[in-house]
Amino acid sequence: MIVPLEHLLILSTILFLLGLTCVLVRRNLIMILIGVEIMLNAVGLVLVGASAFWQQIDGQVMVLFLMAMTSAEVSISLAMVVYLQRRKNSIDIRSFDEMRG
Amino acid sequence: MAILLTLLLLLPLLGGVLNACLGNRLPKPLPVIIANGAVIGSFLACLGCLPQAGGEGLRVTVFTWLSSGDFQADIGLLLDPLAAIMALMVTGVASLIHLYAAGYMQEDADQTRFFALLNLFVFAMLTIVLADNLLLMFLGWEGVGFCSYGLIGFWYRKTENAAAGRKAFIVTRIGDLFFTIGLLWLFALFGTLGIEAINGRATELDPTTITIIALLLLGGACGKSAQLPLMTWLPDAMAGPTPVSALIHAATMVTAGVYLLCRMFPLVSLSPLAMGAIALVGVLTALYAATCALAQREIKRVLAYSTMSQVGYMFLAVGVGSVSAAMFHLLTHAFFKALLFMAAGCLINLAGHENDIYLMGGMRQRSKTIFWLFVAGLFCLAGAPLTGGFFSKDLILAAAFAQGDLFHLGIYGLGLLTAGITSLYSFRLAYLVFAGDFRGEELPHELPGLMQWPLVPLAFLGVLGGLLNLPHFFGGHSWLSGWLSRDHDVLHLSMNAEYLLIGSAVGVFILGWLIAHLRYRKFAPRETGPISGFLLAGWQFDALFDRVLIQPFRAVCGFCWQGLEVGLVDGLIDGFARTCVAWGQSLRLLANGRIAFYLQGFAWGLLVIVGWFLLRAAV
Amino acid sequence: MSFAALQSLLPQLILALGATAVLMFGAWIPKRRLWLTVGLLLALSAALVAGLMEAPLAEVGGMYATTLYARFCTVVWSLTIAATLLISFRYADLHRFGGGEYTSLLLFAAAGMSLLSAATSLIGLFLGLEAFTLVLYILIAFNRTDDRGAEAGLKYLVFGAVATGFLAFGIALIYAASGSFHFQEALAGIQIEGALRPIGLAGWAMLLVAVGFKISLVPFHLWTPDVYQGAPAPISGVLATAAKGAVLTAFLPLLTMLGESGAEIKNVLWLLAIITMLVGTFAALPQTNLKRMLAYSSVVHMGYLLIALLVGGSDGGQALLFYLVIYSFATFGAFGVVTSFATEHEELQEYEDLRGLGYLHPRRSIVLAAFMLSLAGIPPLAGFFAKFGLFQAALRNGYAGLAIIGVFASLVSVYYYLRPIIVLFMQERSAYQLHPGSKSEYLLLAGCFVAILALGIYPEPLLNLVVLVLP
Amino acid sequence: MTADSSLQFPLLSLLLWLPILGALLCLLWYKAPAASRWIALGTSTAVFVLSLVAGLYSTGSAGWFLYEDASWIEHFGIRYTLGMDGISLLLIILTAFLQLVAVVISWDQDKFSALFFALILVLGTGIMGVFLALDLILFYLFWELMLIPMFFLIGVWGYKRKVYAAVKFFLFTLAGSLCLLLAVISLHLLHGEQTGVYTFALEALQQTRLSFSQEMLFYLCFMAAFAVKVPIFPFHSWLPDAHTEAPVAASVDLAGLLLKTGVYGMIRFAFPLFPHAAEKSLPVLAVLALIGLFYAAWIAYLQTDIKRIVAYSSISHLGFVLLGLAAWNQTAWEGSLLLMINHGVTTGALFIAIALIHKRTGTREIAKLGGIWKSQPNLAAFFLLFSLASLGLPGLANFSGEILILIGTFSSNAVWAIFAVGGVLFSAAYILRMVQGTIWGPCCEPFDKQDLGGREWLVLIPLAVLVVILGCYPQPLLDSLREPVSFMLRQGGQP
Repeated sequence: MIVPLEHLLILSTILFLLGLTCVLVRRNLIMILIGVEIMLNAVGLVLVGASAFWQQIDGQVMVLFLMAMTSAEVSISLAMVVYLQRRKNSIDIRSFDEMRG
Repeated sequence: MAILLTLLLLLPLLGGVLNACLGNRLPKPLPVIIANGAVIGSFLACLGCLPQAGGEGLRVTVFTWLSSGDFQADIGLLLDPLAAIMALMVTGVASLIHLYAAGYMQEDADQTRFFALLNLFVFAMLTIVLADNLLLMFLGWEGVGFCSYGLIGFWYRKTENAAAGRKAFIVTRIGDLFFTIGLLWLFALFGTLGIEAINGRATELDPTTITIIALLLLGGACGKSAQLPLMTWLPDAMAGPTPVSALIHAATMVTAGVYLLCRMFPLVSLSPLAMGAIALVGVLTALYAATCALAQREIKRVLAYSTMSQVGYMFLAVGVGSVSAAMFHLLTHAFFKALLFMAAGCLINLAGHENDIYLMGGMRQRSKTIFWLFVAGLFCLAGAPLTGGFFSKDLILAAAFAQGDLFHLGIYGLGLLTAGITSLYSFRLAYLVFAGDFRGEELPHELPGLMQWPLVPLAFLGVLGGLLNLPHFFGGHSWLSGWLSRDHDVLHLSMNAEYLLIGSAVGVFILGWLIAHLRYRKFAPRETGPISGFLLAGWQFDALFDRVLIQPFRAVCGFCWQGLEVGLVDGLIDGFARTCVAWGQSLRLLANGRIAFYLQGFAWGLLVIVGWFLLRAAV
Repeated sequence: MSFAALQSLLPQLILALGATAVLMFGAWIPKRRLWLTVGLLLALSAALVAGLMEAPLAEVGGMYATTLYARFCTVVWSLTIAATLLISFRYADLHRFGGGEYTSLLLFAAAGMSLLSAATSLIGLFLGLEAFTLVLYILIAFNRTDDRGAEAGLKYLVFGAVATGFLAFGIALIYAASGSFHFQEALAGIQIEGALRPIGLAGWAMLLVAVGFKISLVPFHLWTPDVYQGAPAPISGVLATAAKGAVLTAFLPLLTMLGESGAEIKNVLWLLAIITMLVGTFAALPQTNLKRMLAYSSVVHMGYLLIALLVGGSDGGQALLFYLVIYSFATFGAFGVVTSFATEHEELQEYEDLRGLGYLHPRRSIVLAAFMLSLAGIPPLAGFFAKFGLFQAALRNGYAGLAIIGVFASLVSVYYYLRPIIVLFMQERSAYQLHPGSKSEYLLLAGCFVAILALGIYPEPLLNLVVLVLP
Repeated sequence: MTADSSLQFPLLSLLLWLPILGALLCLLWYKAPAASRWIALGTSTAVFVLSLVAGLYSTGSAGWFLYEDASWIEHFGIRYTLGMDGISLLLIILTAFLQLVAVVISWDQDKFSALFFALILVLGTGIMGVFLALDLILFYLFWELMLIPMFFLIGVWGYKRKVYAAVKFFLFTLAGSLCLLLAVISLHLLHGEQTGVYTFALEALQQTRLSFSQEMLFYLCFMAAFAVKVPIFPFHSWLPDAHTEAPVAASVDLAGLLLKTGVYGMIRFAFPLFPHAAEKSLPVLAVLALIGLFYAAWIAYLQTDIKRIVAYSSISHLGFVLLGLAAWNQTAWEGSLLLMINHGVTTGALFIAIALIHKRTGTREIAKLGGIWKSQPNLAAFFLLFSLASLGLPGLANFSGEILILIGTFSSNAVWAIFAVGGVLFSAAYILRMVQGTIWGPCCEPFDKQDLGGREWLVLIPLAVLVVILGCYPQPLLDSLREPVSFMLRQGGQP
């Protein structure tokens, strides 16, 4: 393995934190979902890297599962975006705080 | 004989219970007949038992009342000479008073309750008299207290009456506390509460213990007998119907304290200190009550204070070691005081339900019979020579005098002074009631025969009561002392001393009469000075106790309730509950519905966990 | 995949394939009750198969176990879903749910949950968890006429997606640390002191965040009340019971395998347990909405269950399973009562609306009261023995501090469990007559009630079963 | 103790489960209120008869003359063990009797009567279970079983502040009970570690070896539960509220029975299990008892609600009972147990009389009451009788217990006894104030002029007779208590 695992991990952690920051900071639902995608991509990076580090196929299998799962999640999320847009004319998460306490 | 003795006790109980449970369902005169029958039956049973009572006495154990561990108390009766003479007096006087009450109460709608309580009272009183152990005696002791409570407040619609009953109950209960402690202590010492056993083994104790126990018993006796300082209830107790005053607050219950001390005399007499205390309490009460009687306006209150005073004499007698003198005075006093009360009841009736003596006067015109009966009673009370009261009081003073030391001479002196005051207030009463013309406006009420003729035997007994224990000096044989097997109570003073004593007694009697004659022969309504006001209010003892005891007590109660209970205990608990809810409310603010905020929760949680791991890794 | 493997996963296959079939045919035959019934039967048959049939393989594909434990969990989740379907008959009519979709989604959820509990590898765990989480995104927002449903769906979606990210990252890190997804080897990664151990621990931290979200531990719990309030009552029931239970049952073996080496993790769990119990309890106190209160109550109960997780081993496992089953009966029953009181426009969940209802609808109110008391742990209802077993296990294994805090929390909790009872029975009647309720609802409520009562008086059968699956 | 318990007729179980059966029947016919009250009456009568039948087995010796033991929850080591000795016999008879009284006095309860009677019956099972259980968890279950019915009885059928009172009652008692539960489990585990046998049986757990600090800790946990129920001084604050707000039947059960379970728990469980700790705690117990005795009496003196006066009087009387326990000798213990029974009867009777007065006048405020004797002499007479018994008039119920306690206490510690005697005075003060404000004084003109009706006579006469009998001839009860009490005292290992 050319790239040391540490570098990979640092990179993907940065990526993950970027995604997380996006989730925490943005108010637009679509941007939040994009943040989540970035987080998941960081995961994929770790998996592939670890797979290479351990000389194993399992990690790559997991990446495939992850991608499949992500696509399912994205489709549901986008359906939700459409639904919310239609109901409330807004996909700003700040407009959804009716229930509290 | 056992049956008879049991009946003696049970008949009044049966009568009382029967009247209490079914009285209201029975046709009209029947409850009265039951009540009277029960008491008279009891009297007859007492007469029947009398021959057996001498010497060791007659005893019956009905059943075991309480038995636990080492402790045992039986329903056990003992009719010894002391008990017999007392029982005879109680049933006899009670019978006459019941008869009188039948007339007195005949128009009262609630008479079954009255007679039920009266019968129960007789039962309780007989229990005190006949009990062979202190616990059973205590049962009677409290029983008379309750009946007294119920009867003082008999006309319950007026709040004062009920309050007077309550006062009587509670004040006497203060005395009972001492009695109870004494009782507990005696059991702890002897392992039994049998009166004879305790008396028999009293000498085993060390003097201090005896003194304390004797003082505790004195405390109990003071409560029931209205002696200083537990005397304030008795004048108020006059709120009850007159027969009640006659029976309970003159003849019987108030003498229970004297009886207790006589009962426990072998124990009590072992402590000179306690004996001195008893004598002192007695003579001070006698003096105190006599002075109060001087200023009273209500006829029954005069008699109430005089009762207190006479019972003080009895205590004095016990205190100077003469049981027979105490019992002698107890008997004569029972006769003449019952007579006085019942006659007073007649007078009140004749005055149109007016009991203020300032509004009487000239009552002789309204009924000659009552006049003579009442005056006979007053003569006994005042200690007119040759009446029963004279002999019994004289014996007590003589017994005090015979002790010879300075303390007892002082007591004798106070007793003599009291005798003078007694004479004074007796004749004040007589003059105010009978002299002159009627000052009130009410017309006389009808006086049924039943209210008059039971007084006659009492008058005879009172006047001739001296024969019971006529001293040798007068040619008698001190029969009562002999019957009580207390021959050593019979005094053998020198002739000079006897003359001196009798002379001074007669002297103070005449002096009192003279002063009364001068001052009260003509009615002059001007007794409103500060001293008479002070005496009228019983030396302001009620106000004093209210200040010193009742108000602080209420303050303590109030503090416990509002301060501790509501403020502290409930406050802490409710405060805890409120704090919990307040925490909940503030935690609730966290869930503010905002997704962004919730996501921050995630971030913080992550931070904490990762931080923790890093911390652990670093260490 | 061999036939034996398929046979071993038969219950899950029944659920998943059945779900697919219902989804497809449901589009053509729009008969709501038919599909609900079919789904019910499928779930029951899955439970039956899982309960009765020995699996030929002990582990399938290195991902899923077919141990008694896994089968037991499958039975429980299948039955929960069956119960959800049963209680939804009238509710689905009221809100005009698409019968086929609703049924199939629930069946998918069941399949996902049973896979999750059976997982022996992190991949299996991830797949099972995501399978039912995805389904729940839809189900929570299933009521299209309700703004709150949409809000709840959104909230769950956002948090679920983020949690998925954490979960995946955690799994990836653990994999990086150990080189394996299989539980046993994956855990070895953090057991050996070395350069890779911090990575493994970081993975665990991520994992805990994700789990914290799923079973709503404080401070990851904030979404819970909102989502429960907005979701359709039967779905809230699933969320509060099976969805959390599946996660817990999946983590139980994981933590047990962790053994001594996971001291750090246990420390964190210990802390989480305490704050979860306390914060949940206090936050539930001022609630005036039944569903929100139940949400906080579920938070508190997850705190209790964390104690069992911490205790671990057979003691902790038995206590956990026993507790979970009884808790599920009571909580699901409570949501069932809310379901049965639902009208076309709203669900009756504010205490204000419940006032005096006990006299209009005595049977359902009494049953609800029983569920509340069971949750509070008052004998003779089963909740008592659940707590008893839990605290006994905790005391036995040296977690006295947690047990005492748990006892304190359950004392305070009594107050908020009593409040619905007070409202129902001890206040002036303000409620109007509601729907008398359907037979299916009564059947389910009666079932839960009887279970709560019977297990409260004689819990021995369930205890024996638990001992059997968790030796 | 007896090996062939399986051969015996399960009288205790029948006694215990009959009310539950009755409750189920009541609920079954919930649409017909008349049916439920007849069922309740029938059940409680049967239970009362059964309790008397159980008395026939009594041998007067110390052991269990009726004993049942069956396996129950093996997994936790919990067994279904019941036993009856002289102490539990008396308490069971008292329970059955007061239950019967409670049913009859609630006869015209028409608000959800089926539920009401069912709850009363369940409560009966709980109370009797407490008096019979010999397995600690079984005991605990019955202990808690008393909670729910009482909570509902107060909360649903109570008066103004019923919810507050009900919740307070529930939380207070539960707080104590949870301490008990923790201690029971810990003790069980400790015993298991020592012997390898995991059990909750009382007799086995008595053999556990404990260090003194362990013993003290467990003892305090046990006492927490019992102290709340009794209630001992600082833990009493639930009682006045609960008593005042409860409907009459619940008040009767609360005062007459529930409070007794606390004392019973002490003598049956806390003292024998932890004798050394108990010995150390006796002075504290006595001081708390005395504080409660005076404190409650003083507060009672100022109350304006007559039901509240009686409620506080309960605390005061239970202080007496507790003092007897602290004195730790035969006479005092017998006195305590006797006073418990006496207090059950008198206070129950007082609550009934107050309820009847309340029904006629619509108020319980002293200021608004008065002169009841005029309009309802019979009712007033009963009220007076029960009040007198409550203030400890000799010859009526409470006195016999109190005097034995005093005698026993005096021989253990004279100072305690002397203080306690003082308490008697204050009970007279508040009781007489209550009597005065209620039956004497000017009339308050009740809107219902009716004196006692047939059913009310039926309830009050037996109570009155009992009050007198317990005062005059309590010896049979003392005989039944003698051997068990002396056995327990020996077991405690005290001087």
